[in-house]
Amino acid sequence: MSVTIAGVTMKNPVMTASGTFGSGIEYSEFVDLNHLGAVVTKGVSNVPWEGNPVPRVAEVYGGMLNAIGLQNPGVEVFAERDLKFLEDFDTRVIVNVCGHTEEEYLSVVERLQEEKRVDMLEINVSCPNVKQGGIGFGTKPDMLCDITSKIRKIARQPVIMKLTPNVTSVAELAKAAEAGGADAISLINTITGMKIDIERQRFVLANRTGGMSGPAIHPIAVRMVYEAASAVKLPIIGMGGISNAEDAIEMMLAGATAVAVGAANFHDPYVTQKVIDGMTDYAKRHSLERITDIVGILR
Amino acid sequence: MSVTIAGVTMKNPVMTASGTFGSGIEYSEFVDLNHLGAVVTKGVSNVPWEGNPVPRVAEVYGGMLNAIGLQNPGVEVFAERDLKFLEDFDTRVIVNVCGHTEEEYLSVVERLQEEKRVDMLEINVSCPNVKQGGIGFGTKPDMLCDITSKIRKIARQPVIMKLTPNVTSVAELAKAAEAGGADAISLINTITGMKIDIERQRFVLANRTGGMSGPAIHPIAVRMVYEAASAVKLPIIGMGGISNAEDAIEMMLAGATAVAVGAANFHDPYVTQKVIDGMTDYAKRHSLERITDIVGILR
Amino acid sequence: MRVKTKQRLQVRESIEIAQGVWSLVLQYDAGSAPDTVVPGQFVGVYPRDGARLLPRPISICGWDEKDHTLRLVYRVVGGGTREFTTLAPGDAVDVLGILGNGYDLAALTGRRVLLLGGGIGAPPLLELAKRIQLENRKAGRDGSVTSVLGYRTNELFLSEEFSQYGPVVIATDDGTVGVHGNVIDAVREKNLSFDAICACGPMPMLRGVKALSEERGVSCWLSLEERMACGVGVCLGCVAKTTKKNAHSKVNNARVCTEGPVFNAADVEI
Amino acid sequence: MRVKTKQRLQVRESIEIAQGVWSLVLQYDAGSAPDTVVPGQFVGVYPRDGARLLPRPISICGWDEKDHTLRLVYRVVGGGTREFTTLAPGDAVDVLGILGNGYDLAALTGRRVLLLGGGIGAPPLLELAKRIQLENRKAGRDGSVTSVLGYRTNELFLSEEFSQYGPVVIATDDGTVGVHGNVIDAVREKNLSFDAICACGPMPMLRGVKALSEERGVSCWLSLEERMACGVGVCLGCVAKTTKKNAHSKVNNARVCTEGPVFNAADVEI
Ligand SMILES: Cc1cc2nc3c(=O)[nH]c(=O)nc-3n(C[C@H](O)[C@H](O)[C@H](O)COP(=O)(O)OP(=O)(O)OC[C@H]3O[C@@H](n4cnc5c(N)ncnc54)[C@H](O)[C@@H]3O)c2cc1C
Ligand SMILES: Cc1cc2nc3c(=O)[nH]c(=O)nc-3n(C[C@H](O)[C@H](O)[C@H](O)COP(=O)(O)OP(=O)(O)OC[C@H]3O[C@@H](n4cnc5c(N)ncnc54)[C@H](O)[C@@H]3O)c2cc1C
Ligand SMILES: Cc1cc2nc3c(=O)[nH]c(=O)nc-3n(C[C@H](O)[C@H](O)[C@H](O)COP(=O)(O)O)c2cc1C
Ligand SMILES: Cc1cc2nc3c(=O)[nH]c(=O)nc-3n(C[C@H](O)[C@H](O)[C@H](O)COP(=O)(O)O)c2cc1C
Ligand code: FES
Ligand code: FES
Repeated sequence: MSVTIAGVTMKNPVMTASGTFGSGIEYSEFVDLNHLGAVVTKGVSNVPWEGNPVPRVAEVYGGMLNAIGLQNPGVEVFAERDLKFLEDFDTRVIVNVCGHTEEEYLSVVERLQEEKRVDMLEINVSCPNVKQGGIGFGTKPDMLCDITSKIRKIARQPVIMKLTPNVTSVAELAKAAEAGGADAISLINTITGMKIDIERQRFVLANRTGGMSGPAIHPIAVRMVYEAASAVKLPIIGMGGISNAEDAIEMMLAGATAVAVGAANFHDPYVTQKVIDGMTDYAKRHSLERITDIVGILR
Repeated sequence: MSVTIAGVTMKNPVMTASGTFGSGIEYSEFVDLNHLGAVVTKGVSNVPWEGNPVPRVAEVYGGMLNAIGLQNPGVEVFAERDLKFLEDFDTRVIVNVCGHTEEEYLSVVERLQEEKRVDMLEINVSCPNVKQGGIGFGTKPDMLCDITSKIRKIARQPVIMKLTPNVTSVAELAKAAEAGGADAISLINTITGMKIDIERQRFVLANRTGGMSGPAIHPIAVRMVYEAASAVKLPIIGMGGISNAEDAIEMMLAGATAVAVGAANFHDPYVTQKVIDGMTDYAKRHSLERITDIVGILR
Repeated sequence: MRVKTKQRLQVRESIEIAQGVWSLVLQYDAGSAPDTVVPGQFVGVYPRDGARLLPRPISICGWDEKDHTLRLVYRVVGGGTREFTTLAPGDAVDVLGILGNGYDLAALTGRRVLLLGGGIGAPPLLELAKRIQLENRKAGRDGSVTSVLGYRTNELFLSEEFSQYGPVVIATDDGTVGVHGNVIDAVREKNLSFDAICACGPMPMLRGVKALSEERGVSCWLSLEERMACGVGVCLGCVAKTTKKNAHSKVNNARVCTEGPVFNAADVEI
Repeated sequence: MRVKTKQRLQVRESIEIAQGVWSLVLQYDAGSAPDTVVPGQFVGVYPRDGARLLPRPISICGWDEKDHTLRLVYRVVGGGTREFTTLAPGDAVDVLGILGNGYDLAALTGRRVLLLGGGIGAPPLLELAKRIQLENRKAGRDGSVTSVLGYRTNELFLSEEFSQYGPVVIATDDGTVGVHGNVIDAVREKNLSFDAICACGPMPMLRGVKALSEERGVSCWLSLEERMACGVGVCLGCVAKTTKKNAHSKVNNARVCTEGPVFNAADVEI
């Protein structure tokens, strides 16, 4: 079941989606982190971020909206506490990085260079919940290419650029990331949505809009992974609404080398283990030598 | 409950979404068409279209994908049979128009000028299932503006431009339609998605991708209606995942003057009537003088 | 009464009659029951789970005009049918029906009719067998029904019920019962004679049946399956390719849910 | 045994105890039951419908250590709670728990504790009343519990059960029973004396309670509510504003699901 992305080998293709698993501390009561392909940590910035006012989450049909606004304790505390916690586990650690400005992204990446526990970096240029930055980089090909190459220059770890689905052509952005020297891309981040409380006649989320995730977005995510995989040679980490092994296999057939499980953790804290088990079964049933034999075979 | 869009008054804000209600013939066994704000007919082209190979539909979590490919009998038969059928009903008739090229759009619009039963035209520049045209117009602001003004010039009926959600900024396209002289805009059309049969390892739809509709897309649709309403002064017809009165009210609070019910008809052929009844209740409960008092009050 | 409705019906019986094959009997209220049900027609059964919104097309396997009960026999293949197995007597289930065009009973009366049912294609033919016998008796004509049923294994669900209406020939994929092979192998091996064929089953079988009918020069009706959304003719999701331009579509497409699911084999390209 | 689990529990009892207010008793297996349950903690109850994926946070209203039964009392407000009303004894329901931090029993033992419950805020205080009495007896100290319960109307659900543990004062919005007004009006009108307050109810009430505690200079614990997704501290959806920088977040946010839902009133900005 092992897969290799940008030279980093993981036991299996199943990772956690950033922001839905903390740094693994809480869910380690439910699943053995040693069984996961990788733990992808919550977005971290150079200094602590407060995030958005509450309400920050809302349920929608077959999914949820979130507008956390990237609350995080900052890279210093993250490195001392969360990376330290992860030292005890035999899994890959992918650190998700956020920032308002180019400088902020670069300073986080720089700080993480000293940390041995970081196997890869995932750059969130696609968070829809931060006003000043983030999403801007993610929707403009030239800006995306530029920031990718700047990060690439200073990072010793492989760099994964995480793309937003809120664009006309995800293929174009995948190409921009590739041109900037990304080692891999991941997609999709959440799709911007809105919920209104019709009785009180106001927005459910304090932030008005939020990012939608969960099984409701899965078919859109599969399509985008397929489009991206058709456009670039980079390995792809597919996510969006994966809640069982079938969804994960679908992503891989569409072109993903690995997958990440997000909001499904909230529905079932054991889900990552179940996805791994189900994929192992599938590989047996279809007599696959390697699970990666199915990656992108539908073209 | 009446609303007026571009000078056309409807009994209530509830319409059918194009392609999900035929021309009303079939569902007239379930609902009284006289009760509907408007019947919006299936996309019609200048000549009969065959559409895509089957499978053309697939169920997805909380919704469905379709890749009908705009099969239709052509405007001649449509006018003689479908428009004739609608003559017996006291409801508004909005004809949805499709084409591969500018000329094809214009020839359908021209042919419909003679038809008294046509109250408004809805121009589908956003169908994701037709290879040669359609979607191109819908994603490029300048092309959208251009075709809008050309249709506007020859149409005596008000022209509604129907926008695609598969874009980075729906506001930009709404503005382009406004600049081209559209009388109203409608949104959203389906969101492109994909489903893969993991056991047979092939695409479920013959067309590979299909347009996603149903409650799963509702929060995305509400957000886009809100964005469009914030960008233009045009009246907006909101759709996408509406399956009850609450969903419809949400759309109006976000900025829609009227709403259309699509895939929900397949789950419940009586749904349009239920939406109308539920909205009437809401208007009473909130002591609204006119249902339109809530349009876009959340800004 | 309207012809088509979406109604909440009560479950009268739900039993597993072979591995993964269930018989479900649903009760209509006398007042809202359909006036006529033609064999070959189907209903759309709605799952309850909000993740699954489309009706599941299931053929009518039995219709009791007096009791107003509908019998469906289905195989568990995915989430919707799996959900149906949890239904218990007294539970409610939403049903869209009666849908589609069934078999042309008038054309079958007084003839030697061969019914070919492959696997889960058998259920609609059971009601057809019953009705052909009934029509023959009513008309005082001596047509006959011979049923050839194909199964994977020796779980011969419904075959005994077919034998009430005429001879039954069994074919099994694994050769455990009857002819080793498919229904067409069985027809050839048993050297059956007939004037008309009605068939329901997987597409490769239907292609073989169409070829057989052409070879023998007999009329042939096929029950087709296609992915559906609305079930009532509006979405154009479920089309079959027709040999001639279709009156409704003006192209070579007919709606399986409306013009079908039963087609004259000569009218469709399969 | 792990502290937190998602388990399928069996429904033992499900009854409507006031209009739209239900009491639900769930059975744990002896082997997988939680070791300790602190009043003020909660569980996440999962709807079954696939359209609703998030757990519904519901406070623990009763915990029977011997029988391993959990009692929840909830008001029907939306689709999830409406679905729960269809549960019948013997049905299975998925529960995430035990979640959050409860009341500080040690700090309440031997004191005159005032419990303030507004509407559907009362349920968690019932288990608290029981446990304070128990702790007082165990410790041989003579603290007391006075419960002030606010209701909309004369449907005084749970109030009799509270009276097992000490005096109960009722306030109703419509004045049909007890004090006409809210729980704070009742405290003033009855001139109650106390050393500590524990309160659960709507936000405006909690603000009033916090002010009351400051006025009287007594310690005060509040049970807060916030929209949740994970319930276990990972999503950061459910934060409350804290007066000081929080140790976990390094900003002025504490997770209601993890550091809460019970907070010392002095620690939160509400
Ligand atoms: C006219 C007609 C009559 C039928 N009669 C019977 C019958 O009597 N007994 C029986 O067991 N089956 C019958 N089928 C097939 C039956 O509809 C499918 O097995 C069933 O819909 C599967 O639903 P699911 O949720 O379990 O599977 P899933 O694969 O989870 O369903 C996903 C979607 O695909 C559709 N789908 C899946 N398989 C088929 C199929 N073979 N044909 C059409 N749609 C499909 C479902 O309706 C649903 O929309 C009939 C199909 C048609 C078109
Ligand atoms: C710690 C805690 C303890 C609670 N204890 C109880 C209790 O003992 N009894 C009781 O009746 N209610 C309690 N609530 C409120 C209860 O969680 C909601 O009433 C319930 O989630 C509503 O679900 P629904 O599907 O019926 O409503 P919907 O409005 O359809 O729910 C939609 C979404 O919003 C969430 N939501 C809605 N209302 C609330 C709310 N007030 N607080 C948090 N989330 C909400 C739901 O969980 C769901 O995710 C508690 C809430 C919290 C945070
Ligand atoms: C509560 C929440 C917080 C998230 N935080 C982050 C984040 O910090 N950085 C990031 O790149 N993506 C974040 N995401 C997006 C997810 O990593 C993932 O891309 C998205 O949710 C789609 O996957 P899913 O449908 O499986 O949840 C967050 C998602 C959720 C639901
Ligand atoms: C089967 C089907 C056919 C459709 N055909 C058309 C069409 O011909 N023209 C068009 O503009 N939109 C078409 N649509 C899009 C709908 O009108 C609507 O914009 C979309 O489905 C979102 O609404 P819903 O979620 O309520 O279905 C079609 C949708 C479906 C499901
Ligand atoms: S299923 Fe919609 S037309 Fe047949
Ligand atoms: S609900 Fe996720 S952190 Fe509290």
